[in-house]
Amino acid sequence: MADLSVKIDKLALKNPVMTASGTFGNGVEFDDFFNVDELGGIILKGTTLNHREGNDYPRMAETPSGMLNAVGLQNKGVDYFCEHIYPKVKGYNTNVIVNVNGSTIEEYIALTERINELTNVDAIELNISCPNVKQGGMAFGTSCPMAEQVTKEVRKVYDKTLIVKLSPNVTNIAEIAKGVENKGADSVSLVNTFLGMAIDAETRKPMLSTVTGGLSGPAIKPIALRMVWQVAQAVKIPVIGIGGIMDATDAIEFILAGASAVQVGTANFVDPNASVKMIKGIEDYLERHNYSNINEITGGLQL
Amino acid sequence: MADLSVKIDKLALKNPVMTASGTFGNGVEFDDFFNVDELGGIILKGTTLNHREGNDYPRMAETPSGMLNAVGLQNKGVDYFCEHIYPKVKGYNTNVIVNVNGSTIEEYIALTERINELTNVDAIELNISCPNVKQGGMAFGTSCPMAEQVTKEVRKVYDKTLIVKLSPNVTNIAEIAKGVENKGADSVSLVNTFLGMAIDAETRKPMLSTVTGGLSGPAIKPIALRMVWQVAQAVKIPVIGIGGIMDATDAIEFILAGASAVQVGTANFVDPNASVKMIKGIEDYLERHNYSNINEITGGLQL
Amino acid sequence: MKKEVSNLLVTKNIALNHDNFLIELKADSPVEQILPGQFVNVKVEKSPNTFLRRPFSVHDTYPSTNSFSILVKAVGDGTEALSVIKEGQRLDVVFPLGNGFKLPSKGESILLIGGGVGIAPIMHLARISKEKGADVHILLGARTLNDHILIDEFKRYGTVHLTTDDGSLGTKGFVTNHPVIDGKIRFNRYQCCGPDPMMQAVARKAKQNETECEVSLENMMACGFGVCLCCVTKTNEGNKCVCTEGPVFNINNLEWQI
Amino acid sequence: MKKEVSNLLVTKNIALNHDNFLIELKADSPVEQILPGQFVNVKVEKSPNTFLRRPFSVHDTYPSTNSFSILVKAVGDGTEALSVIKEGQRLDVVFPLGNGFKLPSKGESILLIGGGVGIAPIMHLARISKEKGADVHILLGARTLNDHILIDEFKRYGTVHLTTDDGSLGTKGFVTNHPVIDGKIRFNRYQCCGPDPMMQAVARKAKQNETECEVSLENMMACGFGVCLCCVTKTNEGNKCVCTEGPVFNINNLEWQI
Ligand SMILES: Cc1cc2nc3c(=O)[nH]c(=O)nc-3n(C[C@H](O)[C@H](O)[C@H](O)COP(=O)(O)OP(=O)(O)OC[C@H]3O[C@@H](n4cnc5c(N)ncnc54)[C@H](O)[C@@H]3O)c2cc1C
Ligand SMILES: Cc1cc2nc3c(=O)[nH]c(=O)nc-3n(C[C@H](O)[C@H](O)[C@H](O)COP(=O)(O)OP(=O)(O)OC[C@H]3O[C@@H](n4cnc5c(N)ncnc54)[C@H](O)[C@@H]3O)c2cc1C
Ligand SMILES: Cc1cc2nc3c(=O)[nH]c(=O)nc-3n(C[C@H](O)[C@H](O)[C@H](O)COP(=O)(O)O)c2cc1C
Ligand SMILES: Cc1cc2nc3c(=O)[nH]c(=O)nc-3n(C[C@H](O)[C@H](O)[C@H](O)COP(=O)(O)O)c2cc1C
Ligand code: FES
Ligand code: FES
Repeated sequence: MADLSVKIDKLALKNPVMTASGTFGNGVEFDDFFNVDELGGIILKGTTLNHREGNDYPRMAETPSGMLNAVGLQNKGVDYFCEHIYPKVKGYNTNVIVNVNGSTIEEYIALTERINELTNVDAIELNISCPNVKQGGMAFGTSCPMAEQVTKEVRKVYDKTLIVKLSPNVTNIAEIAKGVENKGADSVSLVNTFLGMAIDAETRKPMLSTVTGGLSGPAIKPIALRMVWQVAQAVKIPVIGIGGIMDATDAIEFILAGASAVQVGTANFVDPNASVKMIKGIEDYLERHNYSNINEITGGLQL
Repeated sequence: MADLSVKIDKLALKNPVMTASGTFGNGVEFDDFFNVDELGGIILKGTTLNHREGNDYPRMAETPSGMLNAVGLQNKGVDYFCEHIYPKVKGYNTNVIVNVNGSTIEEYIALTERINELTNVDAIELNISCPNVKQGGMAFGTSCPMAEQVTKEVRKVYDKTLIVKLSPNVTNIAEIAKGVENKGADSVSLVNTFLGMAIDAETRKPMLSTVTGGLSGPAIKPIALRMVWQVAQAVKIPVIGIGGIMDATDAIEFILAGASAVQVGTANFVDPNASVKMIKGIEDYLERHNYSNINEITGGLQL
Repeated sequence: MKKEVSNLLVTKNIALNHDNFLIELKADSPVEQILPGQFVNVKVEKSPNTFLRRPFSVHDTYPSTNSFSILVKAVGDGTEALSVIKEGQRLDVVFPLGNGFKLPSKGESILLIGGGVGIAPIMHLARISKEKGADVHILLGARTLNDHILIDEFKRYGTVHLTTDDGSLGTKGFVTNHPVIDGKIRFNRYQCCGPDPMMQAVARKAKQNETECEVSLENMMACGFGVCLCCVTKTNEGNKCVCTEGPVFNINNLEWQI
Repeated sequence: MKKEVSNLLVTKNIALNHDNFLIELKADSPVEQILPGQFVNVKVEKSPNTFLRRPFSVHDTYPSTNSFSILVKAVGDGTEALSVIKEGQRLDVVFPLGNGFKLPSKGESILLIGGGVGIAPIMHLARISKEKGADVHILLGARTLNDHILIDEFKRYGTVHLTTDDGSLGTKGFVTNHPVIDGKIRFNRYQCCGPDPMMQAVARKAKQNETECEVSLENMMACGFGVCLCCVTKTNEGNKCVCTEGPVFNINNLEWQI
C-alpha cells in the first residue's frame, strides 16, 4: 500500500485528507458515521474570543453546484471551547486544529494565547478570510499589509504550527501568500468562501439575512484549483488546498496542482462519509498509477 | 404588455436582453434559430487590431455547472471585420456593439478609431478583462489606475456609447467601476470570466493548452450577482449584468440587484434560443407581478 | 439510535394525489428506535439543480419489515425527482435525525395538528401515542377536499377532525377555527407540524388555552446533523439548530412574536 | 438544411452490446437533407455532471419516417444517461451540424474506414455512396470480436473488411494492417472516422498510396455551431472550427505531423 503520510511543518499527517472549518462541527458529530481518527486532521469550527450568536436566519441558499452560507462564526467563545469542547476532542488520535478568528489583532492574539495552552491542539488555522462578519474577518485577508501584520503578531505568541487561511476574494492571492510566508506562517490553506449573493426573484428578497454570503462547493473548484496552483509556485511552505473537493479525484487534482494536503468542506454535508472515502480513493489512485508515496505526485502537474 | 425598453446612455434597447461577446459569434450564426432583431443588443466576438490565431487546442473544459475557455481572442483583426463582418451585421435592427481588445493603450485607441467609422455600430464594449491573452487583457481590468487610463484615452477618441467590461478577478470591483465612471465610461458591464483551471487527474495534464482559462456559466452566478449589486450601488451609470444567466429568472435577479440590462453568454451554447426565450420570460414575470415597466424592478431588491 | 448513511431500497412509491407521494424505504437496522418527529436527509440523484440533500419527516415506521415511509410533496426539482422514483431503486439516506416529539403518558389527551404536507410526522406520532394509551385527537387542515389525504389511515389512531380553507370538507377555515381546539376536551398538549403561519396561530391558541404546545420547524438545512449551523432558530437560550435541537420545539422556548 | 433546436421523440433505443446504443429520433422536418458526416448536439437531462450538450454523428437517416439515428457509446455520465433513455421520451437536439463527407461520383471506388464508435457516421455515408453508384468498401476495426457491431447492416451497402486487435475476428492488428488498404483496388478516396491515432495511421497510408483522404475529427465542443471557437484544429489556413468547417477534413488541409 502506498505511503499517504505528509508533513505540514511540524505536523505529521497520516494522510492528506483533513476536514474544513465550519463544515465538520467539532468532529464528534461524525462519530456515528466513521472513526474520525482515520483522517489526516480536523479543523474545528471557527472560534472567537467571545461568544457570538452569528447572523440571523436564513443563513444558507443553494446555488448551482454550490451553496452560500452566512453563519457568521456562531460559537460560544474560547472559554466555553476550552472547558467543554476541548475535553471531547483532545483524545482524538488525529491532528486537531483550531480555526482562530478575530475582529482586531488584539483579539487574534488573545485567542491564540488561550489555544496555545491546550497541549493536544497541534496547530491553529488563522482565519483572515471569513466573509460573513462585519468587522475584521475578510478585511484582514484581502489586504496584504493587514494579512502580514496579523500573521506577524500571532507568530510572536505561537510556536506550534501556524496555518494562515487565505481569502479568494483578491486580485493577487500569491502575493498575500508570499506576504504571510515572510511573516512566519508555516503553511497556507486556501480557499475560504467567495463572496456571493442569491436573490429570490418571486419575493424580490435576498436569500440570506445578510444579503451576501460565502460561496462553497464544486462551483468554485476551478478557481480554487487555479489559486492553489499559483500559490504553490509562489511559496516554499506547504499549501493546503480547499474548495469544492468532493471526491478523491478532486483531491488528486489539488495535490497535482501543488497542495500537500486538502480540506474537505461542503462535501461533508452532501455525504458525511466523503472525507474518509476520499482516503481510500487516493490510495486506489496511487496504486493504479504505481506510486508508492503520495509525495511523488505533489505538484506533479505535467506541463 | 409591459414596457421592456431600457436605455444605456444614448443606446435605446427594445428590451434588456443582450448577448455576450464571444458566445454569440457575429450574430449571423443564430439566424437559423431566431430573429436576432428581437434582442436588445448583440455584442460581437472580441476584435483586435491585428489578426490573432488564438490559443492552441484544447480550449475548453466542462466544470461543475460551468465551463472554462481559453480561446484567446481568435479573430481576423479589424480590417477583416470592417470589410467582411460589418456588412453582414450592419443591417440588424438591434444594437450592434463591438467588443474591443488591445494589448497596449495605443492598440485600444487605434482599434476604437477604426470602429468609430462604422455608422451602424452603436457602441463599443471595452474589454479590459480577458483572462486568456498573455499581454494586456486582464492586466488592464485588475489594476484600477490602468483601467482608468485606458478608459480615459479611449474616451477621447470615441463619442458614442462607451461600455467598459470589468474583470471579476479583483479585490474591489466597485472601486474599479467608479474609476472608469470618473474617466468617462457611459456604462459598465460585468462580469467577464473568472480565472480558473482544470486538471485531468488520469493524465496529470491541465485540461487547457494554456493551463488556466476563464470560468463562465451558472457556477459563477452568485459571485457575479454580488458584484453587480456592489457596483450598482457605487456608480450612477447604467450597469449591465453578466454571469451565468440562463433564463428569465436569472435575468430578473440581476435586474433586481441593479442591472439595467443583462448579457447572455454560456447559455447560448446550451440552448441557442436562450436569449430570445428570456425576453418572453421577463414579460411573463412582469405581467404576473403587475408591473407595466421593466424599470420598476431595476435595483428593486427588498432589503 | 446511531445515525447512519445508508443506501435504502425503495419498496413502494404511491401517488396519493397529483403532488403527494408516499415512499417506503427498507432499512438494514431495526426501525423501532426512530422517534416520532425525527426526519431523514435524502440525496436526490439525477436532479441537476439539487446539490444538497433534502430533509423529510419520517411518516411512519413498519417494524415488521424494517421499513419506514416518507411523505413527499412535489414542490421543486428535488421533490419532483423523488416523486418518480420506482420500486426497486435505491435512495441514499442519512437517518434518523432530530429530536422528535414528546410522547404522552397513558391517559393524556393530545391534539395532533397537521397542515399541508406537515401531516407527514403526525401519522407516526399518532400511532405511537395511541400505543402509549393516550386519547389521540388529530386535526388536519388542507386547502380543499382534494388536498386531504390519508384520512382513513389517521382514523386508525385517533379521532380525526378536518378543516378546509374553502369548506369543501370539514370545518371551513384554518385549523384554529375548528371547534375541537376550544371545545370540551382540555388537551394536555398540542403537537403541530405545518406552515409557519399555521403553527404560529396554533401557538397563540395554546397560549390562550394555557396548553402545552410543540411545533416542528422546517428551516432550510445544509447538513441536517448539526455541523453547518445554517438551520438555526432563535430560542430563549440563543440560536439553536433545528436539525439537532429540533425540529420539534416547545413554543415556550421559541422567540416567536405571538 | 437550416439548423434547428427540436424536441425529438425517441422511437427506439437498442443496446447493441454492453456499451453501444442505437437511438432513433423522429424529426418534424424531412431528414433527406442531412448529409453523411454531419452531427447533432444533444442536451442530456437529469445528468448533474453534464452541463453542455453532447455531440454525436448521425448514424443513418430513415426518410420514410422522418427519422435518424445516433450511435452512442457509454463512456461517461452524459452518454450513460443517454444509454438508458426510453422509447417515448424526448431529446432536445440541435441539428444538423457540420459539413459532411464528400460524396462519390458514380463508379468511384471508396474505402470507408471506421474504428470503435467512429463507425457511427460510416453507415450513412456507405448507404448514400452506394445509392450514388460507388463501389463501396467498408473497413471496420475493433478491439475484439465482441466489440464489432452492425456488421450485417454494413454489408448491405458494400464489401465489409474487418480487423481486431486480438485477431478474434478478421485480420489481426489495426485497420492499417488490413490487406485491402494496400491491395489490388486503387481507391479514389479513403474516408475515415475513429480515434485520432487510427486516423493518423490511415492518413499516412493515404500519403503513401497517394490516395485522397478525409477524416472526421471529434474535438471537444462547447456550442457545436461556430460561435465559441473552442473546437479548433490547425489547418494550413490557420485554426478552423471543427464544428462548422469540419468535422470532416481533407488531410491535405490539416497540420498533422504524419
Ligand atoms: C425537518 C424537515 C422536515 C421536512 N419534512 C417534509 C416532509 O415530510 N414532506 C415534504 O414534502 N417536505 C418536507 N420538508 C420540506 C422539504 O425538505 C422541501 O420541500 C424540499 O427540500 C424542497 O426541495 P425541492 O428541491 O423540491 O425544492 P426547491 O426547488 O429547493 O425549493 C422549492 C421551494 O421549496 C422551498 N424549500 C426548499 N427547501 C425547503 C426546506 N428545507 N423547508 C421548507 N421549504 C423549503 C424553497 O424555498 C422553494 O420555495 C421538510 C423540511 C425540513 C427541514
Ligand atoms: C463531431 C463529434 C461527433 C461525435 N460522434 C460520436 C458518436 O457518433 N458516437 C459517440 O458515442 N460519440 C461521439 N462523439 C464523442 C461524444 O461526444 C463523447 O463521447 C461524449 O461527449 C462524452 O460525454 P460523456 O458525458 O459521456 O463523457 P464525459 O464524462 O464528458 O467524458 C468522458 C471521456 O470522454 C472524453 N470526451 C468528452 N467529450 C468528448 C468529445 N467531444 N470528443 C471526444 N472525447 C470526449 C473525455 O475527455 C473523457 O475522457 C462525437 C464527438 C464529436 C465532437
Ligand atoms: C457552512 C459553512 C461554515 C463555514 N465556517 C467557516 C469557519 O468558521 N471558519 C473558516 O475558516 N471557514 C469556514 N468555512 C469555509 C470552509 O472551511 C471552506 O474554506 C469553504 O467552504 C470552501 O471549501 P468547500 O468548497 O469544500 O466547502 C465555512 C464554510 C461553510 C460552507
Ligand atoms: C467561449 C467564450 C469566449 C468568450 N470571449 C469573449 C470575448 O471575446 N470578449 C469578452 O469580453 N468576453 C468574452 N467571453 C466572456 C463572456 O462574454 C461573458 O462575460 C462570460 O462568459 C460570463 O457570462 P456567462 O456566464 O453568461 O457565460 C467569452 C466567454 C466564453 C465562454
Ligand atoms: S442543517 Fe446543518 S446544523 Fe442544522
Ligand atoms: S464548438 Fe463552438 S465553435 Fe465549434
